[in-house]
Amino acid sequence: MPLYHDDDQAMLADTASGFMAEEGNIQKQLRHWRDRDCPDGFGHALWKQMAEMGFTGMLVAEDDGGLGMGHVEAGIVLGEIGRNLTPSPFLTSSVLAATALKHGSDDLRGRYLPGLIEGESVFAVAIDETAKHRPGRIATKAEKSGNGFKLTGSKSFVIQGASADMIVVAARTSGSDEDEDGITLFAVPKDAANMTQDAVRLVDSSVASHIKFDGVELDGDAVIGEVNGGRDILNAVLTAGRVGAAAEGVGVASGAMDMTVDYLKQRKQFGRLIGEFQALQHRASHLYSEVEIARAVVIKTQQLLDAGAESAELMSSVAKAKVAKAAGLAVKEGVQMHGGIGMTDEYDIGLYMKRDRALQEFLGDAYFHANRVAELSGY
Amino acid sequence: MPLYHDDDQAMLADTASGFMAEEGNIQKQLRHWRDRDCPDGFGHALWKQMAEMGFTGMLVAEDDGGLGMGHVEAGIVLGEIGRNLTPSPFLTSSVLAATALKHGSDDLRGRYLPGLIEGESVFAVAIDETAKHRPGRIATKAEKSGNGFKLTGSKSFVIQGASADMIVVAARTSGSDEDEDGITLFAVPKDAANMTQDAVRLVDSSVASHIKFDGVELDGDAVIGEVNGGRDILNAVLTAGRVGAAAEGVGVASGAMDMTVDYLKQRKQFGRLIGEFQALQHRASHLYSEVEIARAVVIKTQQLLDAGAESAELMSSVAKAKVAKAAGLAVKEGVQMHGGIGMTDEYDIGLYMKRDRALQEFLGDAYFHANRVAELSGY
Amino acid sequence: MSDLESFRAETREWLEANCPQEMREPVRDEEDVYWGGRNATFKSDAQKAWFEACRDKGYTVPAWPKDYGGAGLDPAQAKVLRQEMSRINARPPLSSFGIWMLGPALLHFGTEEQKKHFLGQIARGEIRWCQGYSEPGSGSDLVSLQTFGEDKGDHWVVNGQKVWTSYADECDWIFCLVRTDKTNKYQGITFMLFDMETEGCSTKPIKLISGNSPFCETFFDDVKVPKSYGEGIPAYVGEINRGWDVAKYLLGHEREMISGAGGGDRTSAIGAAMTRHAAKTGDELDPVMRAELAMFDVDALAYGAMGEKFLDEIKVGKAHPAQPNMMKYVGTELNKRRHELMMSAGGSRALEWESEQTSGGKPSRNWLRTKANSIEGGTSEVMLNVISKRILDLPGS
Amino acid sequence: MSDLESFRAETREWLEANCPQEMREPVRDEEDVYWGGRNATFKSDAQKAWFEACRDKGYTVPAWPKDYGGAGLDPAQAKVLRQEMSRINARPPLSSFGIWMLGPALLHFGTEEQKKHFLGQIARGEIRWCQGYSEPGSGSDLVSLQTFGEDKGDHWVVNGQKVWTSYADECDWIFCLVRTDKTNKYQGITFMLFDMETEGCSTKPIKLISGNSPFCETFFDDVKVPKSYGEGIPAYVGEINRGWDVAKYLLGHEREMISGAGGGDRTSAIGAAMTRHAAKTGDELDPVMRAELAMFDVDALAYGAMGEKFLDEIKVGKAHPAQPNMMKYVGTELNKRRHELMMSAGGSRALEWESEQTSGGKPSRNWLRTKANSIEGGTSEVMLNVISKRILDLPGS
Repeated sequence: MPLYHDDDQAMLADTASGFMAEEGNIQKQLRHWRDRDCPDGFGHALWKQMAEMGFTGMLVAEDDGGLGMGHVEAGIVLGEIGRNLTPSPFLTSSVLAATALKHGSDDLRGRYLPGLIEGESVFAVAIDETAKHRPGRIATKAEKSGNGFKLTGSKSFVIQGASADMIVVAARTSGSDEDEDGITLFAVPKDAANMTQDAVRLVDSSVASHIKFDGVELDGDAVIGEVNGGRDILNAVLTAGRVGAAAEGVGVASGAMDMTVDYLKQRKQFGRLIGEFQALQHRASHLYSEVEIARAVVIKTQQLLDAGAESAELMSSVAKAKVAKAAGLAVKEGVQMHGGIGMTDEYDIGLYMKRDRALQEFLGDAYFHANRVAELSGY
Repeated sequence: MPLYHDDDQAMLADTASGFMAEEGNIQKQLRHWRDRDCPDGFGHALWKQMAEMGFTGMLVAEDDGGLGMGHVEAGIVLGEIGRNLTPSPFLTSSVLAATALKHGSDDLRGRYLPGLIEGESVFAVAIDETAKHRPGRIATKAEKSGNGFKLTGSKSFVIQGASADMIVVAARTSGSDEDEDGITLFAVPKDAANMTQDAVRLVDSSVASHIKFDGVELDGDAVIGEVNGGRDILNAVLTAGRVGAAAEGVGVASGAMDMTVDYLKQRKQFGRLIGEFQALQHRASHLYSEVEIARAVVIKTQQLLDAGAESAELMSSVAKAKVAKAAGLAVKEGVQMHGGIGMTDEYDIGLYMKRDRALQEFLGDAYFHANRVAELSGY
Repeated sequence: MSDLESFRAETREWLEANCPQEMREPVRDEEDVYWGGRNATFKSDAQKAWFEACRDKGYTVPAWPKDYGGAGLDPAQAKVLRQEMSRINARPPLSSFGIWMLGPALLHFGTEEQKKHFLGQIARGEIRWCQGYSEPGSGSDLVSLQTFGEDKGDHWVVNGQKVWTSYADECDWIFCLVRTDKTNKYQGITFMLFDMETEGCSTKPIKLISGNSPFCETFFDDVKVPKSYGEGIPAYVGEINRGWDVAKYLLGHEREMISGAGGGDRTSAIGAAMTRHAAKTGDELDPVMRAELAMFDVDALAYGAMGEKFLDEIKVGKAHPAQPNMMKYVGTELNKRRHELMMSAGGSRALEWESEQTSGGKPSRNWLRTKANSIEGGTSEVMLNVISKRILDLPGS
Repeated sequence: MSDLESFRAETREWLEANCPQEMREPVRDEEDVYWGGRNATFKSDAQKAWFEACRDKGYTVPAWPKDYGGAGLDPAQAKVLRQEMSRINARPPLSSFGIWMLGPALLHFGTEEQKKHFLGQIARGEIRWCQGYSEPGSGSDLVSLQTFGEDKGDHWVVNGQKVWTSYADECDWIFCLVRTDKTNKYQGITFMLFDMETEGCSTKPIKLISGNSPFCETFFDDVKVPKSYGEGIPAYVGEINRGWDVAKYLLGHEREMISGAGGGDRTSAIGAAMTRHAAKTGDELDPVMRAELAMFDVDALAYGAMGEKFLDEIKVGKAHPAQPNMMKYVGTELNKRRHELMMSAGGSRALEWESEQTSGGKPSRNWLRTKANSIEGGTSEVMLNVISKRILDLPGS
């Protein structure tokens, strides 16, 4: 498949771009909810609108009422979310949780997917237990208890956990903390007893939870997939999430870069447009190159993932790492080239820097993924 | 002590700079010997002249007939050697071997130091056994044999080994390959039986040996220091050598940088001096900053070493790593900014690149030393 | 015992007696800094006691002459005092743009009466000053400033707008660059001093991406600035229309201060601390991040040596006059990189913006704050231009 | 079976029958490359057999029309042939600046007779061409070239000097930019074709830092170049005085070729191979180097995806016309970094300049060779300028 959008995808891109610029823009969404100190960090009305656009169920199979689209398509929406810094449950609900639910029973799918597709429900995913992403280590325990399980432990950095109607939780049903096997995924409803959330606002105004499970009783039908068979599903969730985060990151990078290049064409210093200064030109051109490459590796990885290629695993880490580097450069150059006003809350460039930072950390930063590239390459 | 040269040191710097520019310059030495395919890779006449200047025995104690100077002074000479790319046995003989011999018996010092001071002798030091610097692993064995020892094993990357009258060899007298203890240093004379050298020319036109010890019989008095007590001496030799190599590296960096900045002021393209292009100006200014910092950390480390400070160990790795980065940048920017002619053998900038490469590798590159900085810092 | 040794002994004794235990803790935030001024309040008795002890001893500005409120220490003594204060982690008794910026300008350009008048107030923490340099249209290109003072004989009428005036909303007086001759770009600026309570002065805080508002926009609407505050006390530093000389001198001084004195935190390695900190919270930093930290530590420790060398050389006039630009460039870029790495090492915990465990988002707010390092006081781009021109002598473009 | 599938089957069969086993090994050095030309000799029977089989089949230039010595394959078929050759590691049967550079220029600008005449010679490997572009005074600023052809009616008399003419000492003919009008900078250059054996042509190899001499200085001393080589065969491409159009077209083509086709080696990860190689010789790469290799592999694999995307887009006209400049910039910088890391991973062994175990210093000579990547065919600086102007639309300075 060629590495550009086909006609349908191009049409979707046009639609998504128009919709997000109109409805999901920084003024209407990010600043709006942030300045109101919104406990969700996003707007439910927009989520509903996204459902009407058909976005929320893109990755859900047609048999389950979704559109049965792939990661290229989801990436198109995520790119626009990134560019507009649109706060929404799309990545966690429609990509991560939706990927987990693909492996769920008819019952689970029937219970949760319609709400997602309608834009009524929000889902979160709880994996990490410390401040750095380390999915190889799952200590939260789910012990057999009657017909079901009892969940004990804690999770951190659960994006939108407090807003979620259901949280996908990776827990250990056998083995020790760092074992590959023995993981089971559970769909935990929001009102589960003995689950407490400590919601904290993050630098990008999103809200994440520290969750404590203090003997949370779950029915057996809360299990997604097989008991002890959760690692593969978790890996699929992680890969989908990383590729999705990378797609959003390219949007963030492009948005920051475009805003900066525009500024270079407007701002005068020493009697010249600052875009005339060759040192800035070269840095802008280098940045452009890095962002283009990030864009390329993301679409390549999306296609591999949609094709079920084995190399999608390696390339998802390449993509996440490359995007982290490119987007990190874009926001740093962006703020520096904006000069003093880049430091003010009034200008949007700083918001890109904040979002980039949170996105970098989500599901593994450039270091984590470069290390994973080495490991998967056998060194 | 302030971090600049005192009056005596400044005078030495003047002398060394004049002498090396006059006698040690690229035309007279490096190109001369290289183009004649000289098997030593350096000129003995210059070595004699360096002795007359008092350089060869700078680090040798006054009681042993030397000048009893410190690493700041040796670094001054090395800086000029670096700037002029002067091939000479100074670093290996007057710094590394001389540091080892400080720990030798009266007999050993009497046997070898006068030749060094006179510029008659050349010494080499044999530590590494594989292609990467890894002094923690010494597999070459010295077994008790009569009153002396029998040496078996091999060494690689022994600079000027084939020209050396004596080679300081680090061998294992007890324990296993990676043990900290159990190392002994030996002064092995050049004509030792059962020692064979395979001399190879390196990219910078210097000559290094792969040495095989096939049961080399040594008298007990060939031991430098105590049997099994060689690790501390070896560490002292390594630290002195690394700081010396860093000092030479700053010279290489400065030479390459100055040549490049001069070129920026002469070469015209698109009707302007290329030094007028802001992108090149900024890169040159960044390079200048890096080279200045490298210079600073080197003199700081030399002073710490001369003062016997414990932190000299850590700082020697900081210095070696920082110089590697700065000098690497200097030669890369140098060749690129020279454009096509920078690629020709006729211009000297490429010679700087070659020398830098060999010097980077000598006694540990930037990666090795950054890693060592982490280890010594406890992480 | 040499004079210096006995001075050290005395100093140690004096500090022991006068520096309260509470004042021997690192500054954690704005709360811990005493800025002085008309409306100043002390955050604790200890802060008050420590400030007053220093003020009375001349130790708010130890190297200034006694006549101007200082202690008249020579450079060697001043160094000893710094060392002894740093040994016990003593906090600065008074922080002030008057000390850092206006003071040096007055010491260099001021009249005797001006010095006595203004420096004394600064030393005693009576007047808090802010700096009026940048304007919305003139960032790096400072000299293009437009704020205009119309000459009305014995006074000027000033109109215009400044931006990035630090804490202007809390300050008493401003030292301010004002154009007084529109026909001469460089020699048409006057370095004026006036009270922020003068009619027509107003300020508006600027909210930064860090969420803090340390800077203001400052507006002058027909502000009447007299030309003199009394016999021998002109309302400007240096000469009328020659304020650019004062500004240039101060910019050099500022870069020197940022680059040299910065010290401490700015030159320190972070790898070990970050690794320990992560371990404490159950994390383990991956090998690639460890490598980045190691590479950073190399640069930080090397820059530390450069800082020492720079200070040593500047003391004896060996440093290139433009070297502060290099120090500022490298130091600020390094500091930005330091905080990027600290954020990475801190992981998701460091992202928290308001939580208690991060004391209200300190890691991320500090990280965002560092982004201004390479903009304020001359951008990195301007520093690189200066190095090119003044040190490398590259041709003008 | 579709047409393409049957073409693939045929091709596979043909290759099986015609590509000798010896020609299915990676090219190790110059010896393994066949350049053709009047004085060409084959290094082996296999090389000869393979070349002749391809020549006869039109596979030295498979996509050129049959009339010009090619096989007339369409893009899809050409891709299949490339894939099948790459599958068995088949070496290129003929390497030639005629194929890479002059051919595309003639195909675009040449007359029918010119094409038949020159392209056929190129396809059959009869004439080896070199390129006369750069001059000592005109590096990146190519259009400032000074070599002058004086109009003498039916011929020019050419005087001047070229530099960086690849293998000029081994080539038969040169395609050469010559100024034919001193009054018009851009529209005063002619793209001439002439025999290097013409009286007055001489060459001098340039020794490079790698120790090799793939380039020459080329001197023209009253070289007489006729304006025509027969009916419809002008001695220049395009029009007289409009050679700059041809040169620009070719530069674009060259960057595209460098950036896109480079493929293989240029986009590959190296960490695993370097680590294995080190282990084989008893070495172990330290953790910081491993991290650098990992960071490199991320960039290399991402660039590989970019290369694919670029080729896909260029095929359908979706790529920005200046995108080859970006590809060239990133690809060459990446390749330099690759060889820096390979040298580091190789350690002291990689420093050997003449030894057997390094096949005569291959690692270090290849490393040095890469330094020209970002200079030849447009420097990285020029590429960045072009991106600024043509893609980002930044104002001219």
